[in-house]
Amino acid sequence: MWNYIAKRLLLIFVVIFGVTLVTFSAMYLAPGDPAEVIALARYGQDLSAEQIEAVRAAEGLDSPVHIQYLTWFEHVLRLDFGKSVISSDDILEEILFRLPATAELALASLFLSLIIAIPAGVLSALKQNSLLDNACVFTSLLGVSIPNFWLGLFLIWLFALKLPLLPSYGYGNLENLVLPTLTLGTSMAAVTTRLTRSSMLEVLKQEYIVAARARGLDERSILFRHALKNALLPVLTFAGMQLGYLLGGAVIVETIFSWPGLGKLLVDSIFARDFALVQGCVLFIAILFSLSSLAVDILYAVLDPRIRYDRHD
Amino acid sequence: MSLLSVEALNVSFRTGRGLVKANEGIFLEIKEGEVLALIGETGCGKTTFGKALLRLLSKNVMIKGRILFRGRDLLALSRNEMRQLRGKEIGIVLQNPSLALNPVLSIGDQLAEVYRSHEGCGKKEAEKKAGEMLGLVGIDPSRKAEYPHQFSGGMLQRVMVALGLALRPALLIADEPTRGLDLQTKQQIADLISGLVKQEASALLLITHDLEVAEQIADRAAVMYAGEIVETGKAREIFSNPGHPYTRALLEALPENGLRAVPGQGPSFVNPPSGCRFHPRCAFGTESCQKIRPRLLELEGERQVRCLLFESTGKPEEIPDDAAKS
Amino acid sequence: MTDMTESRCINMTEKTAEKMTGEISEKKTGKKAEKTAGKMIGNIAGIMIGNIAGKMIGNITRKKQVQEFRKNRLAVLGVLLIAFLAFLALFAPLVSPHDPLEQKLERGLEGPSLEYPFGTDNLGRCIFSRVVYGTQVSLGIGVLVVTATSIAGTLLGILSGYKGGLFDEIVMRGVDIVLAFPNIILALVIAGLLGSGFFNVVLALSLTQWPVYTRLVRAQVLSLKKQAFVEAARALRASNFYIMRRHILPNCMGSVVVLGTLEIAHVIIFAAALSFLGLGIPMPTAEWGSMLKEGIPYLLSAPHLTFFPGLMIMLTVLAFNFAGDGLRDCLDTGTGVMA
Amino acid sequence: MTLLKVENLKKYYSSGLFRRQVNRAVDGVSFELERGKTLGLVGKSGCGKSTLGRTVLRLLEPTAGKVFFEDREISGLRGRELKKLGTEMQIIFQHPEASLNPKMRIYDCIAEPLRIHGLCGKEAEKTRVLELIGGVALDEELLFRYPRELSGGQLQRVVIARILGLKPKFIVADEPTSMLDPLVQAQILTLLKKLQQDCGISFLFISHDPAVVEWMSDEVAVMEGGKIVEFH
Repeated sequence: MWNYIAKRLLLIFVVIFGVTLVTFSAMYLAPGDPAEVIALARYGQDLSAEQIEAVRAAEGLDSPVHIQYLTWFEHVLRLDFGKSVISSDDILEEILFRLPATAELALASLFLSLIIAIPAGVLSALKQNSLLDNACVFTSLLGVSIPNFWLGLFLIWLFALKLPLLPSYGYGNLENLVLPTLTLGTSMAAVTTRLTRSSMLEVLKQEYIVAARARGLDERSILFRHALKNALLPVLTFAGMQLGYLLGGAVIVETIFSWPGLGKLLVDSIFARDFALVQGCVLFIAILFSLSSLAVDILYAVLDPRIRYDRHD
Repeated sequence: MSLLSVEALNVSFRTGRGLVKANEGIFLEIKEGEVLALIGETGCGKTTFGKALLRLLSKNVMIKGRILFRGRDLLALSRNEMRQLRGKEIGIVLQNPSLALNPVLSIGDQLAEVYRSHEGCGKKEAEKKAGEMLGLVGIDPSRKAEYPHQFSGGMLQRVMVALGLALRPALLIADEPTRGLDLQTKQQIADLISGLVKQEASALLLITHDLEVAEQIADRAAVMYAGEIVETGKAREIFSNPGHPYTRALLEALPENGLRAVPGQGPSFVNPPSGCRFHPRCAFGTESCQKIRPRLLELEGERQVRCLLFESTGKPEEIPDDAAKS
Repeated sequence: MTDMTESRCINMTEKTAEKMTGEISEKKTGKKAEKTAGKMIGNIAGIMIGNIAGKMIGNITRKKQVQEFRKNRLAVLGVLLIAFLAFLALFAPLVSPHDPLEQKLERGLEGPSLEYPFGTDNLGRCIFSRVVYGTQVSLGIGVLVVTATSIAGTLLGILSGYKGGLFDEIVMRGVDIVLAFPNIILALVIAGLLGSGFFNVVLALSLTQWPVYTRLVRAQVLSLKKQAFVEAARALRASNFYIMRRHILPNCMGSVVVLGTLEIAHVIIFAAALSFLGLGIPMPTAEWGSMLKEGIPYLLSAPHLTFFPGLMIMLTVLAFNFAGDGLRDCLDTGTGVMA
Repeated sequence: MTLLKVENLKKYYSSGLFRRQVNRAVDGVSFELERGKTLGLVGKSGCGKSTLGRTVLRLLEPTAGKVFFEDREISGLRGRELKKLGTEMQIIFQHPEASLNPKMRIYDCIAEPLRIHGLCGKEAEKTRVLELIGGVALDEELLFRYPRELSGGQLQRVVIARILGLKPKFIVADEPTSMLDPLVQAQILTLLKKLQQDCGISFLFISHDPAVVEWMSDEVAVMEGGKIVEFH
């Protein structure tokens, strides 16, 4: 198991290296001269050539690209993501300050989606083609098709405006968490319900379920000890992946509810053309996402005995 | 009174292509402690018959007839009564062991579960019994924490036998226990099953297409073709001088008997051929064979053959010479 | 695309002719000369398009699969909805009563009426017309992105799955890197840096969505490669290119088509999301995402500004999800539920 | 005239961290095969008989040793000669269901070898295919079906018809009937024997069932642990 993890960590390093290359070069793909754009953002419209040159020197934009990259990368290795080009406060601090908000929203939404999706998926698979099943299939299809930003607006319109029960923005107490979690959680629940249902149907067709019935085991223990354990494996892996996506900040939902999470930070930094902050955010999210997918793989190996990583196959 | 007596059993499935008549008008008996081999090629309906006995077939099935087990008609039992009977009084070893075991549960747990569910004994005692059973089928009990994918085909088959015989049922149904195994493993599994069945004095219904295994361990044999029983009788006699032309063809097809081939293939179950279902491929077929559906004739030596040729002779060996065409 | 289409003809003897009447006769052109690499790529792409179209049409007319598809009522509803949307997109000028960009400030924020079926927005533009024209943009992006990514992704998937070795390693690391970002983030970064606009959105979404096909196709190719019929083809000493084209590709097409259909739905939501964040299609073009964004300030006073564009996104995505599910059932390709 | 001569053929698989564990699947095998004769190869599963079959055909590159086909060393062959070899040496697999492309109709499966090697024009192809399907006693009507609609025995016949299109001189039969029932097995084996008599094809017949190998072969080699331990 351990040399598998070592291999995976090495792989993650390669991927992160690739990610840094992509984000760094993306800056040069963007139209316009970075120094000028930064000077513009810092000193406003009427700026002189000297100011641009001063920014170029200060930000080290004059040295060749690869030198810039190496210095930046070297800093990153020392966990120094550098300073925000516009507000010049430390990027890593800014990111870590925003992380709890994103984590809160991510965990709440994931939890909500699982407590809706798993029972719904399992029940609709058990009672296939019944009214409940058709209702489940239809609503989950609807849920997958409704864009979560439109759902968010609808919930704001209903709960915040029409009958002002819940705040539509702001962060701090529990009230604020309800609408964003409802928006994110229900749309995730729709996808997870479909996955749980099809995974459950697949398992119920397997030979070992017939064999369990042939041994005279009662339906309840067949369901819980045999069917559920096999059916939930792919669902848990998927949930782990979804968590990875959410840690990247549910960008849109955070924007609608002006939720101070990583996603919103990234969008604002893009609009503000704050390249350093964009790079920092993207890099952090990529690291978070890679680590969480590694965690998901390890969890899968722990749960599913068939996957053994010590064998080099 | 026989342990199991099947009377006029009809099993058919409602499918997109019409009604698939998998078993038609089956009469079969198994006495206490007897080994009956049900022989037939792939797709002749023998697995359906095995699963029908324990009512394990899919929902789109229609079963008519009676299955008397120690006098009780299994088709009349409630779901719960049937559930208690499965595993306890009738055990089954399903066809492909690699698929019939839960991949994420250790074999020890799956075995102990049977004891906990039926005999309600505690966790510790169930595990003890599971260990014993594994030892009985030749698996080192210390491996009970391992998972199905860590065992070879032959070993998995032993686990299935352990599961089937765990509660010492009066009847064990073994569906193709030797399929896909190489010669040595096949021999070991055949000996294991017949040995254990004798030791536990339970009856065995061996469903197989493998004539050597059937000849080696069966007391009586029944041959099935296209959903019908075409011949039954004492195993030794059937193998030494077969009656029904299909049984003859099966034996002549073995390499030791010259590998003589009979053309054509098994008929469709949706609209089977008229009269005797084997007539299109039968060397002795006559016009009447195409029209009349032969019934199971009682012949000498407890032999039954479903073939018009034996109406006159009454003896299984003699085929009337005028009938032998080719 | 090269004019060569991949369809097969079986000249029939009279005796078997009547059996074939039920099936469309497909023409197979014989191919002798081996291809050069450049032409090869164009060739596979041509085949893919031909195959996708052939698959779609072939499926629709092939008896057995048609029955299954027709049985699945949701899927038929999906296909009808798609046809309706395509009609809207093609005949937008005829269908929409007003010019989507024409502003009548005095008629601003009017509710739905006979003259303005969906009412007007804050600048007095007819929302119904804008929604109809929005179909062109969304369907356009969806189809363009999926066509590009399915071809590129499938090609890479087949080559890396079949060839293996260093090429496979490089492609899979590329896939890992692209998938290291939650795909909305990468699309955001690219669209943000490249600036908004139709082709930037298509580029941004294409760059993030291709690995989905590569990973699916590569997994299938790895299992197909071990099958006896591929080894038999190698025993015939057929060229690798022939084996990939004739044996590997057709067996992946089914799942690629299903994935493609579901991905169109996915991409349409993505595109709308980008515009919603202000990084997608710029104002004043009629695009559902940006219409939603413009409607936010008037959420309470004029909810119809956000209701109708959102509804259209949902209907379009629903249509493709229905069709995708239907296709998956009748092709039973076992692609499972795509995220 | 010896059709095939194999000298000290080896096929090793190395695995493990530094390629240390070496699996000697085929460990120095030599034999000769006359034209129109059958060499049986029998052994327990895992003794390397399938690997040997594939290595002789060069579907798997041998680690060492030489294979002479009609006195021509075939390991060095490239391009055109290698392709021609494809028409002379062929293989039948154990699982008929997996031996045909599920997306191709039976007609195309049989016609494919003809098209790859350009053996006959458009018109001649149809008659050739009808001739081939007749040769394995299958109904013409099956030509328009897909492999999933046929039984194991029928599929194996299609595989045989497909190979016969190339008029091969040597066929490796890798447990062709182990998945089939007795009657169907008899049909296939008698068909193979008839083909040997009619077209003088030589077989390397692989099976774990000694009785079947005895009936099929002129000479039998018993294999164990990658080596031939006995000829009779």
